[in-house]
Amino acid sequence: MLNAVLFYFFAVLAVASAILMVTRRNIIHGAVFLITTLLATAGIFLQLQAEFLFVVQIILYVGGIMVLFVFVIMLVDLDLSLHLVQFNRQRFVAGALALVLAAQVLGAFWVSRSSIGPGPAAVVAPQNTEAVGQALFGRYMLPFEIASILLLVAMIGAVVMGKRRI
Amino acid sequence: MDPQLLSRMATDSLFILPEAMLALFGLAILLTDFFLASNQKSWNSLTAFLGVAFSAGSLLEVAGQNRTAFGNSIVIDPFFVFFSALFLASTALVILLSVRYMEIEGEQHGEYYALMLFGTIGMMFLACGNDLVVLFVGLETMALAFYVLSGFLRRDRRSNEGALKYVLMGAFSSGILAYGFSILYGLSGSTNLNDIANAIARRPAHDPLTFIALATVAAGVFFKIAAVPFHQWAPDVYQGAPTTITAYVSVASKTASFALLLRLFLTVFWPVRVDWVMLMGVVAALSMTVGAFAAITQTNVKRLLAYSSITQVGYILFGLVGSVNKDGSLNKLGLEAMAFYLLVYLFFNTGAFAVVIVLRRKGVIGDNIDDLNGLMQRNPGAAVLMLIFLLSLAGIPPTAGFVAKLLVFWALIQTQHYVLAVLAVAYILPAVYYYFRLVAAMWVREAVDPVRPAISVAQKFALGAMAIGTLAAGIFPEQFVRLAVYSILTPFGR
Amino acid sequence: MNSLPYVLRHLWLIPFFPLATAAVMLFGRRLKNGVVSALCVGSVALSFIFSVAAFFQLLSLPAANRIVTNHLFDWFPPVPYHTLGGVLAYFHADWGFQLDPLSAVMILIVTGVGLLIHVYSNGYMGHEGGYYRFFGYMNLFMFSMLMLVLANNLLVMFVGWEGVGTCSYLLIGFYFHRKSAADAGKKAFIVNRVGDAGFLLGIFLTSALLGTIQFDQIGPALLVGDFHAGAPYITTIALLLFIGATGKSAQIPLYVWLPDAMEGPTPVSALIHAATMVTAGVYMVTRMNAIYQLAPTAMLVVAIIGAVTAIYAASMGIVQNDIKKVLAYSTISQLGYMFLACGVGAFTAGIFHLMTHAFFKGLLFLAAGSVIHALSGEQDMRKMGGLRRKLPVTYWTMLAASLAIAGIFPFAGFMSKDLILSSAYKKDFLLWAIGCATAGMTAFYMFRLMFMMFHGESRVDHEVERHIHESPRTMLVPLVILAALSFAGGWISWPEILGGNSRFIHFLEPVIAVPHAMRSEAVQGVASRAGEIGLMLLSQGLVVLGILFAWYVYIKRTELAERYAKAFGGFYRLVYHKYYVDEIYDAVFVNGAKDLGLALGAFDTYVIDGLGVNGAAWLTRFASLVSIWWDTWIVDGSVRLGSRIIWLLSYPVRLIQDGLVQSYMLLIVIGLIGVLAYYFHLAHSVVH
Amino acid sequence: MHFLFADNHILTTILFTPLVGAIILFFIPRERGDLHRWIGNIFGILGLLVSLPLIWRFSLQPGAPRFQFVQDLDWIHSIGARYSLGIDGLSFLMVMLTTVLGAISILSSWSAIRKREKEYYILFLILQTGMVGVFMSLDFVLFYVFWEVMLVPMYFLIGVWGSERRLYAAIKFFLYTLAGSVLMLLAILAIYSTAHTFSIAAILDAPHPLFSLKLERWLFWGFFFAFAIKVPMFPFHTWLPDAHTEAPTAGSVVLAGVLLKMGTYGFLRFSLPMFPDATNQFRGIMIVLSIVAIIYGALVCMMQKDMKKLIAYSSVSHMGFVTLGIFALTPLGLSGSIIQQVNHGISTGALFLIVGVLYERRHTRLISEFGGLSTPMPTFAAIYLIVTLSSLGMPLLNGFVGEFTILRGAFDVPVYGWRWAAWGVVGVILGAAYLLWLYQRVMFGSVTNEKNEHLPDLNWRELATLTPLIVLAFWIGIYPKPLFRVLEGPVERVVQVVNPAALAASAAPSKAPDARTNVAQSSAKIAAPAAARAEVK
Amino acid sequence: MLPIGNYLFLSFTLFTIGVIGVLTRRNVIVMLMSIELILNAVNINLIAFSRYWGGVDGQIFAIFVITDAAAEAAVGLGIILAFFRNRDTVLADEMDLLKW
Repeated sequence: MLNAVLFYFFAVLAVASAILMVTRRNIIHGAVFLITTLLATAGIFLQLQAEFLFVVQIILYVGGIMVLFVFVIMLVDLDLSLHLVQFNRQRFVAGALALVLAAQVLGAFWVSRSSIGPGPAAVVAPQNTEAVGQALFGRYMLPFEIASILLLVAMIGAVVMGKRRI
Repeated sequence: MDPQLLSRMATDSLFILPEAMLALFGLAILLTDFFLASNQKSWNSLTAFLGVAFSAGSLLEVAGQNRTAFGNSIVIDPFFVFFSALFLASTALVILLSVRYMEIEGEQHGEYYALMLFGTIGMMFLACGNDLVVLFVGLETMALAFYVLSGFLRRDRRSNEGALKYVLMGAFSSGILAYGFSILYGLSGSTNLNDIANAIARRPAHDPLTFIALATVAAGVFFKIAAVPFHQWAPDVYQGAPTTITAYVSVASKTASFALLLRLFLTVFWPVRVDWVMLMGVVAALSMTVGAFAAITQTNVKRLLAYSSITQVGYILFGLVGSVNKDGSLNKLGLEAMAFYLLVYLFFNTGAFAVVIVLRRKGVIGDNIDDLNGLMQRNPGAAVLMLIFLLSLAGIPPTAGFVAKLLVFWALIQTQHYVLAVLAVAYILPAVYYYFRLVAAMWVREAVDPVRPAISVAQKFALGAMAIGTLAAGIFPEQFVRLAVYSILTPFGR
Repeated sequence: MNSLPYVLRHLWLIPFFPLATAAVMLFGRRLKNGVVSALCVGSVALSFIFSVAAFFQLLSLPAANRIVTNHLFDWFPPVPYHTLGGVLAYFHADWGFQLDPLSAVMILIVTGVGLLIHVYSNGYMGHEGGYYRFFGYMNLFMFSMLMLVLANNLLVMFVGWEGVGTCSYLLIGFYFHRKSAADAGKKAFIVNRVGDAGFLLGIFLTSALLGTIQFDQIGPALLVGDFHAGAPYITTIALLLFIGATGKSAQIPLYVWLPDAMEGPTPVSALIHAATMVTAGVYMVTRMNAIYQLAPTAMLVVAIIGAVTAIYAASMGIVQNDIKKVLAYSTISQLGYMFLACGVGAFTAGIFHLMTHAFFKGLLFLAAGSVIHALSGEQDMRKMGGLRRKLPVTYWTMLAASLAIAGIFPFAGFMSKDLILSSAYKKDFLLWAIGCATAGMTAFYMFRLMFMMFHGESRVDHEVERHIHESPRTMLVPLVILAALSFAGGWISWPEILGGNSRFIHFLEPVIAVPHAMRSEAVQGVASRAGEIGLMLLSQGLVVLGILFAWYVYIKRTELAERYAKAFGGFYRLVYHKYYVDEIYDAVFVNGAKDLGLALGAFDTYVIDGLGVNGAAWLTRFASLVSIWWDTWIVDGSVRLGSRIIWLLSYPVRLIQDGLVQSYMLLIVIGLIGVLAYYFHLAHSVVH
Repeated sequence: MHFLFADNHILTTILFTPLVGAIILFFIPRERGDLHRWIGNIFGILGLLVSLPLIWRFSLQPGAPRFQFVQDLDWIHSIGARYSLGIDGLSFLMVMLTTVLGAISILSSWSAIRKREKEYYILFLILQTGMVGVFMSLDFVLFYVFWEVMLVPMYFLIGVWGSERRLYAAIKFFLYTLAGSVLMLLAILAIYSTAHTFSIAAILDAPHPLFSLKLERWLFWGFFFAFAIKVPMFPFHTWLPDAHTEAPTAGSVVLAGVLLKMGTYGFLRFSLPMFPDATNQFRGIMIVLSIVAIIYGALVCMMQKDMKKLIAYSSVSHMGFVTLGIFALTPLGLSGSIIQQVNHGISTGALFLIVGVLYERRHTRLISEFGGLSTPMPTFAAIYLIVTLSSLGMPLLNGFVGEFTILRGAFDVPVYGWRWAAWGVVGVILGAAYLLWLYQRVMFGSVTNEKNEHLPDLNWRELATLTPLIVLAFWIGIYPKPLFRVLEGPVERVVQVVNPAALAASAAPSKAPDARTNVAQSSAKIAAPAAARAEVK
Repeated sequence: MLPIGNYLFLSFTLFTIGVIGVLTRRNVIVMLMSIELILNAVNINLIAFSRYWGGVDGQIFAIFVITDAAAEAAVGLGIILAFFRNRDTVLADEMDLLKW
């Protein structure tokens, strides 16, 4: 019961702020609504008993990525883009098609809801954080290593692109 | 952390030695780069080349193995070795071509080479990954490296624009791909490809969830290999990026994405092969059509080659189409064709771009068809090589491209895709038409500026190597075919 | 075979000599005229000697086996095929020669007259350029003609057949700087080619039907196949071959080339267009008589064509003013006689007339040539007259020839012509009547010619008149010899009714394998002696009348000519313009072909190239960028359509690759939707 | 030396001699134009010389194997393609024709080509190798490789050394030919998927029928386009005038002399013996196309203003004769058509050389520019005359032998044959017309254009190029027996498969042949293999 | 937990919103943000499924996805900066130098 309430609360919050995010004229507002969405998602993670992810989500996204965004938004002068049309020429057809896509996929989920029943989820999730750590430094050590390269690349890239002259 | 796990890790880590080497040298470049004066930056290329060499050497160590490592998250098999070798070769070639080019561009930086090496790491993990996570991370590593590289000429507006388009679309498509991956995980509860394959095999026929996964994953992969209708980034990025990187993207990243595609579709989606063969066929046909028609009126060589490489993708995909018989059984020839095609594609496609690269000089970008005019007088060697590469792209004997196309057609015939076969051969004609516009410019037209392009030793070496490869694989393809067969059929021969 | 005397074993030598010299003449530019004439005349003389030898050695053989065949070497080796009878046969042809009375006579005529004319040409062409070329062609012609008559199968005969045609083309066009000459040559060749087409088909059908094309095997093959007279295939063969004959021997409808052929040097006209080549048709028909006699219909056609041609050509001869043109038409009409003879089955008579005609027509041309020579190239009779005294030898010899061609007793012409008429009479009265009429007209125009040239007062321009001179001896000797022959040449076959024994005819008998069916009244059917005589006198009377009329019109009352011309104005003009046949042919065939060619050429450029090929190319050629390529396309025609197509098709690509990243992404989404739709359709279709 | 000329190596020697020359030239600096000329010519002649031993070593014994001088090595094992060469009578003639014409045309370029000699001679020698290879190869893949390899140098010969619209002509030639050959490639693969071999010899020897009738039809058309375009047959001929006209003299010579023969060679080597039933079915269409080509080509010739274009269209007409002979399917027709191929190579080659002579002197090909050339150039006139006569089928010269045999062979075909022959004869007449007209317009008349007054006559080199052709013309015209002997075997083999009735001791008696019997025969011909097929499956 | 379907619905709704944002907003930064939204949707899927299967693989995967999102954001914004320097705009439909 509580589960349901939590879920629906966060879900509605997430969707609503997402919609606002893509519709706001002011980018800063958009960023803020994105943050809201992400926080709502984090809530859903919590509701799914993924505490570790809940934390990661908040720290990384809200704390990291969004800061980055705001920086950039500040760098590219705002007022210029404020009084412009925020949507491009193809907005209607694009929106329509996106909804078509949604209809397709959601419809698919609907028809196949039977084939993904309650599943074995009776088992209660293991001690989350510990299990995640185990996995991350056990089976998933290799991706972890690669991820370090990935971040290195991202760093170099950001530096190369961001600096005026290297 | 039980010690026995650790020891297993230790032994396993031998199998990622090639990647490790690259990482090592990549970091080395980043470090040494600080100590190099701006006119000595080209030494970085040497480091990078050494890195590739060492990686290749350690790759030989693991060659011939056929096992999994890191808890079944990567497989060390001929397929991996084969493709890694391709990536390394391509990287080496591009490094050789880059030195002088970046010199002229005035963008001679350590980061450039480091990123290439890191990108290569991502590709190699794409080739060996047997786990969604590994594949995803590897793919992103490669992608990010390429985003940056394609935008490396920061002062060039085209380069910026290409890079921005690339990164936006790339991120978008990888989002779609990731969504597909998440569904795959949802279907199986595991990120291991084999488990997923079994899970999918157990799904009811024509299961919508599987289809959603299939569609989204396919969309992501098609984007990476630039197949119609997911191709549109390619011409713009190819034209904008530094030509060396254009060559790199069009060969290395494409080959890597094909490796990913093969892994996924030959393991995970193999149970539903009859459902995707048609899809592949249509996409391939579309790629050929759009590529061919669009290429005809291009005046920019890089853009033309971009469209032509879209056409090439069509041919390669036809190989995949030709590897599934009407009754759903595997037709080995199709896979051979694909592997061989990818192998020789490295030679002639890089080669074609290489000639454009050597035409670059101060003040002249050299990527207009008119810049080729009279090349036969100005630099016969380059003209002849370009001829060889273009013939190979068009599939005229005695070049590698002919054998490759021959195998593809043959596979199609064997699997009774007659219409597709006719289509495939029909599109040779427009191909010849637009390739020979370049040939005509080089051989027949008179030069507008009689400047003879200077070619550095490294570039000469690279060009020569690719030409020899193209001809050798065209006249005596036996060994190449054997190699392709061995490396693709060992894991997927069934 | 070795028992045979030398010449009969080496018949190939006879044509060989002229060929050799002709070959030499290829490089004759450096040779002196003396050497050239020595070589060429010498070679012809040699082959004449050999022919004489061959002739007598043939005579020495018993009449039964007077057929000698030499086999030189294979030409077409055997290749299997099925005859129309379905029998497996082998088509082959070898370089083989056959000497029998017929060919013996022919080679004598060819080499003999040829020799004389060569000698004559020495003088005539003396001051012409390209001397070596002329004699080279002449010898080549001798070679071809001898091949034609000596051939032992249709194919080798065809070699000669084409060869003479080519040589006549070359010799007519000898004055190649005159356009008219060149045109005439071409016309001759192509009209001949039309005939040859028939001949070729005839050969095909012969071999397809009989399984052989060898003369000495055709007869047996006919017996084996026991074809009844009038078998359709036989008739077809006969007619096809006859088409060839009409071409070569200038019969209706293919006679048009001969008058123009007079453009050539006069000796050529004498040799080729009077004495020898044009008679090839007659020879061929006679050679194939075995077939013809099995085809009554064909025979009738031959006879009618011959008769009609005879009178038709004669009528045109009357009104011509150019000497050579007159002679040309008379040649045509005489050839008509010969075919008439063959047509009525009197092949031997045909050959006989062929021989005598060779004499007097050759002579006529040569004499005319010497006149033209004397008048430095003047050919128009209206600019002549009263030359009798200035050119006595020419006059007398030409007179003899005219009497001969008119057929006055006892000239050679009489013998042969009378033989023809009598056999025609036996066959069909109408044919005979036409023959007689023709004889009268012949007499008329011949003597019109004589009178206008030699009698009356001179109408020659004065500066020409000053240096009129009798021709050199080299030209006169042949004239004299030929005159003698035209006078006495016919006596070798003095008709029986006049107490002779037509030796010549009997000599030729064995060649004419008359099947029993028709033997009865072929040649010597017996009409009443009185009747024969009567006919003879009748024709003689007509001839004399003709001569007198000519005398009356052109000597006695010269103004009459114009008056008649006016009186029959329309008809006169019609005849004078040769019934406008040339114009008709031009309009119908020549221009027709040209226009068609033009039309097809256009079709090529615009339809096939334009739509079929470049259209396809255009489809793949999207944007209509302005470039040199594009110009070439424009040049290639039907652009408007093409550019439209391209513009339309280039649109989509521009549309999708518009450079806007979001529209690219939109396409990605569309693709995704498409794929999903495809799959859900798949699933859906399976579910239901 | 002996090794090179051993029976199983000589073909390889012939094949690669020109290529060796090309490679040598490759290493000579481009400035040394004269050196390139010399070496190019030396290897051109050498290519001819090494091929001469075939003439006396080629065995005509009845017992001789179908293909001689066979060399068979492993090439692409995993595909099953082999490097196997060998020649029978047919390819023997073609190879000789190629080497002769190759040498001659290289010699003819001596003074005609004065720019970029290096590329020119290299490309020409490569082209030479390609052409020889097509006629020699006994493996489908090898055959196809040579078939296409040849296109590229030809493209350049036209495109670089051609005249005004050369680029257009070159690409048109390339695309046209390619369009046909790619379909052939599919057909080849389809053959493999049934016969499981690429070996031409094996498929030829395989018991007929090897393919189902349906498949045969497809294969027939697959090959047809490749060959019909090369020949070229009627609707596919429009590339020819452009290519011929724009190409340099030597290029036109080999185009007309050799490249066109590949189409007809293909028909004889593949279409007829491998797909006999399909051939019999579509024979009618083929014949009609041939006849149309004959008449059409001749008529178009009439109105040409450009000498080369005229000769090009005359090739269309002459090749029409060849295809007519081929699809007459009678021994006479086939052997005639093969001989006519050789003849066409000789005569048309010579004609192009002659135009080249004029072009070198006046740099124009317009007929109207000339006239009365007999006066300044008598030797030229004589030779040109002989060539013209040989081309229009004058007896004693080669043209006649071919055309006569073809028409004679066509005539044998029951019911329809005589009509075909009649049309062919019409073509002969027209041929005479346009060729003589050309000759007259160029050579006769008085010299109107003062530029022509002092044209030099043929020099020794031009004579050297033309004389051999004329000698050959006379030889074939007078004593073609050796050719027939050489062809006996191949022709009989082909006819044996495609039209056995033609060799039967006695055909169905059709003294008054009518359509019904013929239909009956043909239907029987179709039915029998069908039955055979039944038990094959 | 609730039936998995709910999470799928939610995640794809977010996904769709993200797609709409990417396709329609002219500002590239917003496009980038929308892409983040898409990746976020993916994460919801992964977490939900990992809860559904009772393992942590999904969560691990999600961690990597987040990492990747961060990396992409960094690089993307860097490139946007470079672009902005040269072109003085961040509007997607004003970058059409490269087309056709």
